[in-house]
Amino acid sequence: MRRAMNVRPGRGGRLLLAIVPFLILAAVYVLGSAERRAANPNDKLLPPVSEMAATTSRMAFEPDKRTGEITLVADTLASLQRLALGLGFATLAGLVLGVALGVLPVVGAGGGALVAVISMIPPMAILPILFIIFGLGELSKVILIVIGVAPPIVRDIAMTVQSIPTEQLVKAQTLGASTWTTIVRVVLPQVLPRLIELVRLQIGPAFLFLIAAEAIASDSGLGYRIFLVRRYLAMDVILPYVAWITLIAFVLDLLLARLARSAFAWAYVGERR
Amino acid sequence: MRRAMNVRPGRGGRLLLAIVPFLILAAVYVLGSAERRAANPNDKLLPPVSEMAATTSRMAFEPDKRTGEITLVADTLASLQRLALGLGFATLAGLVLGVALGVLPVVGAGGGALVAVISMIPPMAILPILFIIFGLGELSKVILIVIGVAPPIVRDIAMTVQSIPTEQLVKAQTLGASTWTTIVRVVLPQVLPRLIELVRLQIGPAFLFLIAAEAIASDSGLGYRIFLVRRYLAMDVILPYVAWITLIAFVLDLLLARLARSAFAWAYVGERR
Amino acid sequence: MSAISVQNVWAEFGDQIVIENLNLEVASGSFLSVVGPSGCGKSTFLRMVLGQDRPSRGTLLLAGKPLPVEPDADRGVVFQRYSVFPHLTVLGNVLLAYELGQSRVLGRLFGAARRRALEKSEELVTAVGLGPHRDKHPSALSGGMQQRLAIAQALAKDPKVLLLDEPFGALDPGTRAQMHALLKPLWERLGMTVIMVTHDLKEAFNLGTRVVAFDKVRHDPQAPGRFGARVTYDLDLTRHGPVPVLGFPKKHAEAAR
Amino acid sequence: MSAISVQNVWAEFGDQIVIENLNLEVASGSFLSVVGPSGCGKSTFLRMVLGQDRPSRGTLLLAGKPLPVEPDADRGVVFQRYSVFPHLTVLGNVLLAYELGQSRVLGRLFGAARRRALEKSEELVTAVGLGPHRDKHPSALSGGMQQRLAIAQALAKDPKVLLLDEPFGALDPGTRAQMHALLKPLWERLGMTVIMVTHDLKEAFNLGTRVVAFDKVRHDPQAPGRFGARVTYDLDLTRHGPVPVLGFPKKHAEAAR
Amino acid sequence: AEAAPKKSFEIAWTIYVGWMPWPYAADAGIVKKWADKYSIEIKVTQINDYVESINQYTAGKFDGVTLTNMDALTIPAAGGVDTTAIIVGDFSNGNDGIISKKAKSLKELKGKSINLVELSVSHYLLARALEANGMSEKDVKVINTSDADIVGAFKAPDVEQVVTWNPLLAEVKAEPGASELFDSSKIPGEIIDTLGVNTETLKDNPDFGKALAGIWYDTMKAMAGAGGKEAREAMAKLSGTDLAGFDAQLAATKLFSSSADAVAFTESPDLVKTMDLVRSFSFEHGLLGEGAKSKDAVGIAFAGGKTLGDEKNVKLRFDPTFMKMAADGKL
Ligand SMILES: Nc1ncnc2c1ncn2[C@@H]1O[C@H](COP(=O)(O)OP(=O)(O)OP(=O)(O)O)[C@@H](O)[C@H]1O
Ligand SMILES: Nc1ncnc2c1ncn2[C@@H]1O[C@H](COP(=O)(O)OP(=O)(O)OP(=O)(O)O)[C@@H](O)[C@H]1O
Ligand SMILES: [Mg+2]
Ligand SMILES: [Mg+2]
Repeated sequence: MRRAMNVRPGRGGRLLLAIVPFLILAAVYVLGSAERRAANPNDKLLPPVSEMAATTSRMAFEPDKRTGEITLVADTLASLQRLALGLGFATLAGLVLGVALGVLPVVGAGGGALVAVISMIPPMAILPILFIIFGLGELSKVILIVIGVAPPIVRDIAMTVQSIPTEQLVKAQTLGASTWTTIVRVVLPQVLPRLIELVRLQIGPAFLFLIAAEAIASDSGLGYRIFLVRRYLAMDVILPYVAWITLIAFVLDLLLARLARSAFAWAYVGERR
Repeated sequence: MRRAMNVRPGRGGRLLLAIVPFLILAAVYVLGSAERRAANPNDKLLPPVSEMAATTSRMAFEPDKRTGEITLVADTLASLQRLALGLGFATLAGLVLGVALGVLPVVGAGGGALVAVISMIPPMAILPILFIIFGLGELSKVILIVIGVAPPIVRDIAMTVQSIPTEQLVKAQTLGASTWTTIVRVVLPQVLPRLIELVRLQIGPAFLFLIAAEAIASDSGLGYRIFLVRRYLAMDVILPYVAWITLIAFVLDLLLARLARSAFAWAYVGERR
Repeated sequence: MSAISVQNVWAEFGDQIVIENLNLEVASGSFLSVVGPSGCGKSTFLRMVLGQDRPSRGTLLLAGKPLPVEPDADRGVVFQRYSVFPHLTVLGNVLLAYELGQSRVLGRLFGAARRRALEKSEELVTAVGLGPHRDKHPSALSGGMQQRLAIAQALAKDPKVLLLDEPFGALDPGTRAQMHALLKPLWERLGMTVIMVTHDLKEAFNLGTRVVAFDKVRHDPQAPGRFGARVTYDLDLTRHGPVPVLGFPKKHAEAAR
Repeated sequence: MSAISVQNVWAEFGDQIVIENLNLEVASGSFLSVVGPSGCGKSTFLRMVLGQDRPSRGTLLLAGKPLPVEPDADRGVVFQRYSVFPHLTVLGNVLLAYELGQSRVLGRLFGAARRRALEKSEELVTAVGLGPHRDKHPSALSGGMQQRLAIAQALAKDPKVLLLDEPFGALDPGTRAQMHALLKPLWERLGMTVIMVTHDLKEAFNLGTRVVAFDKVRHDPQAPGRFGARVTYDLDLTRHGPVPVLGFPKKHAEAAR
Repeated sequence: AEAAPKKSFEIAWTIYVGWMPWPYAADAGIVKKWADKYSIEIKVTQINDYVESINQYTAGKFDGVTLTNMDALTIPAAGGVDTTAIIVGDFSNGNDGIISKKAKSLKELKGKSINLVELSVSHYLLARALEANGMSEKDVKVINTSDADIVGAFKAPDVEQVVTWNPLLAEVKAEPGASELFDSSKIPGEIIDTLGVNTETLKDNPDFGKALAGIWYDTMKAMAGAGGKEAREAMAKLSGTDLAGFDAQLAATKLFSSSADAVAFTESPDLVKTMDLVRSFSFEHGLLGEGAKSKDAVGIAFAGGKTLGDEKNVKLRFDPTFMKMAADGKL
């Protein structure tokens, strides 16, 4: 008997193993839905798959009568734009601030506590303030994402920078590097893979904040739609929308993972599997 | 001129640098508040510090007329209990699942994709389902925190496990370790410092989900209060509560950081500052 | 019996051939020194004997039976790096070797068993010259001291086969001599089969009963990965009488390259 | 001129005294080998000369002036580990040495300047025997090859003072000889002052014009950190005529310990 | 107090049966027609979250907002933003209700917990219902529940009763076994839906008020007249339901389709009584703010110069002037 830790499934086995849990979940849902429908034919909570499919196809392919737009497409585009702006700004801010905090002891001392405190402020709680400062337009939605997502990126990037062996920073200086060129040529390239990893980790929270912002003030977007129909518990809309959001997030995650592995192959050589 | 990266402030300098940004923020608030008050003496948006202090002292020291409890204390206790349960379960689940995913290739293959997908589901969007399954009481609030916070912990712990040099796992096996004892004596102790770090990173999100859960259905708690008084824009309550939450989160963070550094001193030897 | 038999073994990483059709019979109880230029696949060979890597082709036998395909307590190892546990003190690292073998549930010993293991651990720690550092964590040790610890840890298991990957590469000559003096009697007493990779020819000849050199026989400058290493030199020192201790005949060294 | 003067220098980490009142005059252009037992503070001494650590007491002078308190291009270094950049290829690592010095804004060279730097880098890479590996990342290199790369990188800057911390510790003898052959003429041609920490006495005597040994003179078994290391042996090899290349008188080695 | 005449105005609305005429008017060009008549611009903006829309108005981002009489008192007025209810559109006449899965009468609620949006008109309705049955709020346990989740909450096993408004009320009522214990038709005229406008803006720009009144009663006509069905269908669509659902909600709403009725309601002394009840409730629940020493802290002015509370601090005004102009055809 080999030790469990040494049992490595082959390619086919891994694929199979990855799929099985999803199949189980799907089966549980179908059974639960059927049961509730049997008890109450009007049950809205766990609509059967057929009903969700019908709703989805209506939202994804038929233009809305009033606006003439295809609802799902319009919602997705609106949300993705906000998400991209929010995540983009947050990533940029996170990188710049994180590197500054990590490389420059003076900035680290001055900003470290501030960032630590800011990252602890629950963004939802200050949402009313944000809306009042930035209005109810696109800006406040993007800002909420930035406020929610940037602080953890800043803190983690700062930590990543500090985990670069001192030897390397010293070596760079002996090669004639200034603080700036050390950052540009030594610190930044080594931090980028982690940055992508962080963006991946923040996709979930970013969607969370996006949905929260869209729930309160918006006229389009995935979160807007979910909260609009949530009042009527229209799970036949909510569940496909949640699945769609999850799929988008998952694909984004996958793309970023691919990007990181192709752009920064050197950082992934040590991976065991 | 020394390079900026080599300029290290002394003890006093670091303290000063840490305080200055907070003073600036406070000054900006006081000025803004004074300006708004000058325009509208009843302005609720940026109440002066004196007013917030009065409200705070009333909520923190005088028993509520209706319930006889001291509001702030009751809210804090209710919230902290939920937070502790939620974070506790999430941490435990994160550790167990993360280690299993990281150490056992079969579990990694089977659960990796599932956890990745689950971590992408926006927890807020599936709240109605949680209500039905777990009711509207304490349980569903704790579960929301667990669902929101556990997946990132699982994923990160799995990554941490995978970054332990293969040499060590091989070495443990040559010392006669089984998979289980490798986990107990080699993997777990090396993962614990990161676990504490992760809990620290998740304090923010945990508060976020706590507040969201309390906003939706509750009769006590910090988030409950904030969303209740939001109804009449009582910023003199909201701002001190936000500050209080931030303080609690910050102190928790600090305590965990201390704990990690005293319990796992070996993991922090490499720290440069 | 712990003879190792290497039959037509290849090691390939994608396109790159590292070891090419290796054949080697290592007698039970012998001390095999492996030398060769940097990057020629010595560590790769060691990993295969250990059960950590599997050869892409060929067979490895231990005492006539296929080599267990995963590492076990019969084969001890000291790697070039990362082979001590950063979360344990010096003493804890050695103690762990006893605990892992004896306690299957907690991986920890208590009471008398622990005291006995602790005594043995302390002996070993002192033997490798880490006595005054027994309560330090590896990160507080210099590179050399870390390797000494790793050696003590591996020896604690009295393994049948001991695999060493440049274990003494980072030690200063005095400590190195101490380690030799510790390792050699142990090897003789326990009848371990030892395979040691080293860059130091003197050491190879000093400790080994047999020295093999790995190297590429053919070389394609356009495609460095095209051809792998083989055994280019194989010297049984037992046949030549006592091994020179303070130096060795220059022709050996040159022949071995 | 690049004479180094070490005056009453102490290195203390909290309670632990690592170096105790060190005094040393290193002549400009000399090659100083530093030997000593593991953990005695050789690396600590090197870090102080480099400007990375500051002595807890005492003064360090370079050419009569206080030593710049931070590392600069005048003092090259090769560490025991971590001194190559994992995100750059072999060639990129060496090229970086030229780019960092010449391009203050982007840290990158373009056009003709880049071609010139590339040429010089390729020369160096080939000289240290990494020609076939020029496009690999450090993680794909064996430990020895990584160190060779680090040496090439440091040499690229033609530093006035070159500090080496066991740079050849992980190299096999053949490559080590190549590195010696590369380093020695460079040192002679450029008039660098070299301080090299090594565990290999033969190497110390082979390359150095002067060998000093660090060791603790006093020792308190109850408190290992109570006393620090000092220079216990100091030998100027230039005074004794040609340095033995293939071996060295046994009494030197023993006296140095 | 900027007297510079404004040219463009923005009002915010949220989905509720009594406010659906506003988006319809915007879509149907009625808003543009009246704005053009007074050469101003009026933008009608939807906000998802009701409280947020009032907060935004209070912070000065909007010139007017759709809100209830109670929220007008507790949010903008208590926050020092002088607000005029220039259009009293309707009152809830069954649109708010208390629903229970088990209880058949209010008396049975003693000691039970009730999920509702705390401090909202639902809360007020509950307080009035308990009062009418000789109980007080102390006899029950109130659990604050967000309006977006009240329908889902009612499906949870541990939730037995909720207080809510339409269209959520209809959803909850449809649940098997649900029964309505009390509704707003038993306290007619107490939950009033209005359009509140910043008093200062209105004073400086009476044309804005005239245009709003014109828009509103034009829309009322459109809803009632021959094309009424079409208008109601559009409103139903906008509020996420169908004509039948919308008509059912309308049936529970006393919509003042004629301006004369609205004027009469606004001028009636009953409104003063209602507002006294509302301000008592608000003060007891701390809604008038930290500085309020009594329920008199915020003054309320009515038609004909009547006031309640602090006359020097009148912040909420029920002003039938513009509705009267509409009734008199003077717009
Ligand atoms: N996992 C791997 N993937 C790809 N190539 C590898 C891998 N492991 C080793 N190699 C390659 O195999 C060759 C031999 O590596 P190995 O570490 O066995 O050399 P070595 O003889 O131990 O060298 P050194 O004496 O410097 O330690 C190297 O060229 C290396 O690039
Ligand atoms: N940052 C530090 N904090 C505390 N102790 C340290 C630190 N750096 C070094 N030491 C201690 O100083 C002593 C000397 O370390 P150093 O690395 O200089 O030794 P070395 O002579 O280079 O050893 P080796 O030959 O094994 O590399 C060691 O005992 C070590 O524990
Ligand atoms: Mg090797
Ligand atoms: Mg050293």
